[in-house]
Amino acid sequence: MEILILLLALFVLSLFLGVELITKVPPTLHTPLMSGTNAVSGITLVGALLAAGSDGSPMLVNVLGFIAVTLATINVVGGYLVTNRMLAMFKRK
Amino acid sequence: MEILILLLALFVLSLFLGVELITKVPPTLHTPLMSGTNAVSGITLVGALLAAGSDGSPMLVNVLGFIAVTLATINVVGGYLVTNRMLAMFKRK
Amino acid sequence: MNPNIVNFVYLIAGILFILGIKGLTKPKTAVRGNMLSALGMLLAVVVTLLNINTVDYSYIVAGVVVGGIVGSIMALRIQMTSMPQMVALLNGFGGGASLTIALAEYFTVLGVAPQSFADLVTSLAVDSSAFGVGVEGTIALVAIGLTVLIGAVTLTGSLVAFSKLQELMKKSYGLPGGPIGNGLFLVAALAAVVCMVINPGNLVAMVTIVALALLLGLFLVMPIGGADMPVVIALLNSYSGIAAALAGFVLGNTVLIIAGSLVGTSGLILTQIMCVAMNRSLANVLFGKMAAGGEKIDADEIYAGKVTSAQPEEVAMMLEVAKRVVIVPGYGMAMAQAQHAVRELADAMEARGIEVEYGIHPVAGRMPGHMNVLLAEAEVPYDNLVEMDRINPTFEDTDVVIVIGANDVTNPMAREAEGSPIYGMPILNVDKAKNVVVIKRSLSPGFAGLPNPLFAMDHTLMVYGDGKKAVVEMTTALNQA
Amino acid sequence: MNPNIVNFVYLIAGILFILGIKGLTKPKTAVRGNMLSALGMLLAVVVTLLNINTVDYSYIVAGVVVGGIVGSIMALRIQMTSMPQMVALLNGFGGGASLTIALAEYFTVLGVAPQSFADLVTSLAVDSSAFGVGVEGTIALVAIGLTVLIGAVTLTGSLVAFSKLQELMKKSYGLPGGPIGNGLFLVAALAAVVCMVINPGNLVAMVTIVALALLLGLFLVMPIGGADMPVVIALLNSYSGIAAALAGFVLGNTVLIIAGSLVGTSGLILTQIMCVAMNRSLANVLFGKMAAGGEKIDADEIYAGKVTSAQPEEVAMMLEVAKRVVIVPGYGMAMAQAQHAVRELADAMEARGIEVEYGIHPVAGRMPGHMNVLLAEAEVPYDNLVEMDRINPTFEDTDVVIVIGANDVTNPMAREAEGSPIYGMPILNVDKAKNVVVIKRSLSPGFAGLPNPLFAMDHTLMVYGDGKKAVVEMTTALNQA
Ligand SMILES: NC(=O)c1ccc[n+]([C@@H]2O[C@H](COP(=O)([O-])OP(=O)(O)OC[C@H]3O[C@@H](n4cnc5c(N)ncnc54)[C@H](OP(=O)(O)O)[C@@H]3O)[C@@H](O)[C@H]2O)c1
Ligand SMILES: NC(=O)c1ccc[n+]([C@@H]2O[C@H](COP(=O)([O-])OP(=O)(O)OC[C@H]3O[C@@H](n4cnc5c(N)ncnc54)[C@H](OP(=O)(O)O)[C@@H]3O)[C@@H](O)[C@H]2O)c1
Repeated sequence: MEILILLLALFVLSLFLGVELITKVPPTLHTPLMSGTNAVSGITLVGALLAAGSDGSPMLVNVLGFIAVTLATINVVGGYLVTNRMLAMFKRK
Repeated sequence: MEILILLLALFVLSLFLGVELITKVPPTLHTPLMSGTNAVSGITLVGALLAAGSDGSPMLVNVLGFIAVTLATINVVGGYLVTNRMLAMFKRK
Repeated sequence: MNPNIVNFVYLIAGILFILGIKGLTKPKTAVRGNMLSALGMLLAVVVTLLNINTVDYSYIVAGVVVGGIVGSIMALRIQMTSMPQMVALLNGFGGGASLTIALAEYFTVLGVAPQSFADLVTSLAVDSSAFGVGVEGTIALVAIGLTVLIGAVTLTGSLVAFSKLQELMKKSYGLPGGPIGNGLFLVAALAAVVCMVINPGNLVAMVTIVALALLLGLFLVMPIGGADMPVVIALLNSYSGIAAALAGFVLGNTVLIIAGSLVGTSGLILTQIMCVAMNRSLANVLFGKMAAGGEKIDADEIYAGKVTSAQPEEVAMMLEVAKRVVIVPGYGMAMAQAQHAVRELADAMEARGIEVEYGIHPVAGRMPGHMNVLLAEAEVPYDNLVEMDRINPTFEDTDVVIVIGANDVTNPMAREAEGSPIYGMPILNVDKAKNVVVIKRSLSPGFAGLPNPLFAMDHTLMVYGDGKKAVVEMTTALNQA
Repeated sequence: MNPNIVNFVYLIAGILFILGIKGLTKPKTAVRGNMLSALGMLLAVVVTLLNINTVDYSYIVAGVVVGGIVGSIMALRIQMTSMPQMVALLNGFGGGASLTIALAEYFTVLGVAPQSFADLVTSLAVDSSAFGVGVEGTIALVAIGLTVLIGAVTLTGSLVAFSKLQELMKKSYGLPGGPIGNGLFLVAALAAVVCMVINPGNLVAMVTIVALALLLGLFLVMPIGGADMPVVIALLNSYSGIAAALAGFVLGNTVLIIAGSLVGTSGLILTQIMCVAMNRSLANVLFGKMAAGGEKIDADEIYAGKVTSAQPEEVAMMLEVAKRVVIVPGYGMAMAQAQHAVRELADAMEARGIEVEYGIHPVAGRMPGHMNVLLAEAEVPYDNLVEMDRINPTFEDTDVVIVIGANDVTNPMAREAEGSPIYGMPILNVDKAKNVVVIKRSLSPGFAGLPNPLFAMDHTLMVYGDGKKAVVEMTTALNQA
């Protein structure tokens, strides 16, 4: 339960930090921000890997895991690449 | 040890949040910021109370606790009051 | 691997995500920020892989390879004008991942899985304490249920948003009863979550949650108009962040909490920015249709006999003598893919010593920052892109404003017509300029479905035609002058 | 009381501290922010008191009453001009509190305490595992040792800073050997910490830590010049924050970690802001004397025969015909307590239709924001206080600049004289104005000890005298005109 309080504290602080940081992002970069945070939300890939790699579970679990890994990887790879493409355009000048 | 990682995470996030917030404070308010954070650092009062109120410890502990409570209270009360005095002046206009 | 090291690396990954977003606060540091964020993801993935004790990596490898290839192709092939669709699609995949992960977790703990469709309507006999005893077990089950719910809604909702933006789906369908119908659907899905928590072996409950949530995603988003999709996407993105943070609570994982909260706040803040820029409440975007006030205003009455049209060549003559020109792009520039042509026109003007700036409305186009990305693609320096609040005071000293494919964001009714559905939305005051040139294909309205009195003003010239073609003709004429 | 509730309330307190600092980012919300922060402190204290299981509250009550009375009197009596001293003193008390808390904790766990001075040189026979077994015990002991060290240094260091600012201590004394001597002292203190950790009953080690740390605080701060005290105070404040955060780690207490980190970053950022504004490195402030370049410049050579002085009445005549006047206050305004007089002069000018603004240098006075607080006390609206970067471009259009008690922050050598010790420090370019009036008591230098070529310029008039008196005379003359 003490851990729960700490996790809660971490959550609250992350929210505060999120607000401070995101409000500083200029409108020019709002589209890359959207695709970039979209890629970050692909952190669920971590959970997907655990599911796809679990031994001794019913096959269904591994199949679901495979689907999850595929979708999450698309999200992550696609998100970072497309964000990078956009941002590189901003950098040229 | 898992707790230690969580505390570390909390510490790091607080530092990030601190940087974001403090850099947003305008120069006009730097003096109140200094006295205000000074008051916040009086949070050690919490530790002082525990020391002053510990039963069955050597008398010396209670005496040290008394000194600690006194000093921390000066820090807290003085800090918040003087900050309030300064800020009230800014508010008038 | 030592779990402390794993946790520590996760924390580092979380810090890299923070640094990544910090980088996005300035165009100069943005690319590096994105890379730091990607590095954080890589770290998290690698340490997870090292930490898995499995004999069979085939599913993982297959998933990563397929996902990596599909993701790269999508990212490298997509046109900049289709960015809103791309984000919607990726978001949907993210939702799908959450959904399947939660399901996999569910069956892993159950230890058994249905062998045939018949099994789905039975209740598996399982040890209900498998998920943990007492409060802990309940929390774990609730988290699984909610993740399935949010994931499924995000999946289908994003796919609908994608179809609307890609113009695959044009009509709007909704549940009869609108918000109330949706509310009942949601309540039913939550009831199924409760059943599942009480009896975890109850497969029927789980199947019901999935089915209802998938349908709910469809019904929630289908009635919403295409131009409001960005708001929906930002909101769904925010949900997926919150879902990740929730999962972080269950697993006691720092990086999930940090990443999830960042994504969650980002989505909410973008949603709010868009709503403020449109002067509408979030509830109005999600459930309301645009107010019916539009019908009262008769387009013919506004336009009849007052609209002056011109050829690109005439506009070029006007530009020749101008000192300062502001270009105001909108959704039509994206549709016409005219960003490069616009840049060339600006170059031609600058070569003649004309001062050129771009006036960017916060919700021009179909997602926040949409115009900026397109113009950046055309290599317009971002210093020339001026935000609404800064460009508005300069219109009075502007000789010509070229409005290309923008409509609602220049509509003076937002300023003046109190009953109008867009009344109160801050706009670009292009009508204050000495001359206004509007490039669009017709007099048909923009997203808000309203006529635009700007088009009928004395100092406004309409240039009818596809945005790209018209701009190219202007440039040619100007260069020959 | 349920420890979960206690921890939860501590978290709420931490959030209130965050909201408090967030409030300080805008003058309008600052008062409320400070109150939220104070509320957080109250919550933390109350929940701690409720959670203490003690029969004897007398020490607590006594401490709170004495501390509360002393603190209130100090806060309500102090003059705004003495704010730097006040902060230094409060900071010292904070350090003293940390020191005594760590000592109390130490003796509590030992369970025995020395009964006489003779005991201090003995080693108490104690169970060395009292502080915890293995790594945990070591961490706890190290934390105690470091807190004692940092607390004691903060205590004496802040008291020295106070004495210097209050001008009780004017000379600078240091350890022979300067930084190296201090370094040796620090190493010795750390060695004592190690001894204490190895044998916790070793009272000699503890006494040594306390003694060395107290001396170190003295020796570290005594050599530093009075005007550099704000940097020292900010740094010491930052230390006390870090110490609190460290304590939070040991106790697993969220509010200590959050509050400590906020204070720590605040101190460091203010330190950095000051150093940047003075164009000096932190190391230079702490260990360096001002570069010796000052000697090369002969004050007489600069001033001889070129300084024009004037009476307040003559200045008033000049002001009568001015359109725009900028007032540049410095440390001398604080010394002369002239802020109200300055405000009245500005009122008199504004009554005549003259545009008046204040140019505020980031390190004018003796602490960051010093001038702002003084002028706010005199009810100058904060919109009239203009920061350096914004006021500098306006000097060319300014008819008269009134420099009152400022010196270094207007010294053109910082811009032009490459060898000068203040070369590179950004300054207020008052010399670009059409006329400059400097009010000070003599030609003696400011903190940096340098002559100021501004005083010898053709368009500069020196008004010798106490700041307040001179300004009052100007106002009187202007009102009679
Ligand atoms: N950006 C966001 O984040 C966001 C989010 C939510 C909602 N929205 C909404 O989206 C709207 C954006 O305003 P807007 O002014 O950019 O767009 P708009 O009001 O939707 O108008 C776009 C105009 O472009 C013209 N057009 C379309 N294709 C064209 C082509 N190939 N060549 C030339 N013109 C073409 C259309 O007129 P013709 O058919 O006559 O050519 C149309 O009137 C606002 O109502 C806003 O509230 C934006
Ligand atoms: N603000 C901060 O945070 C901070 C921090 C660290 C260091 N510092 C340093 O402090 C200095 C601040 O510059 P500054 O221009 O404000 O002050 P300054 O350079 O120290 O000059 C103050 C001037 O005020 C005059 N003065 C003193 N008492 C007076 C009175 N009663 N009436 C009229 N004049 C009086 C003095 O000249 P007379 O004796 O001739 O009257 C003196 O030259 C800078 O060197 C800065 O680097 C500031």
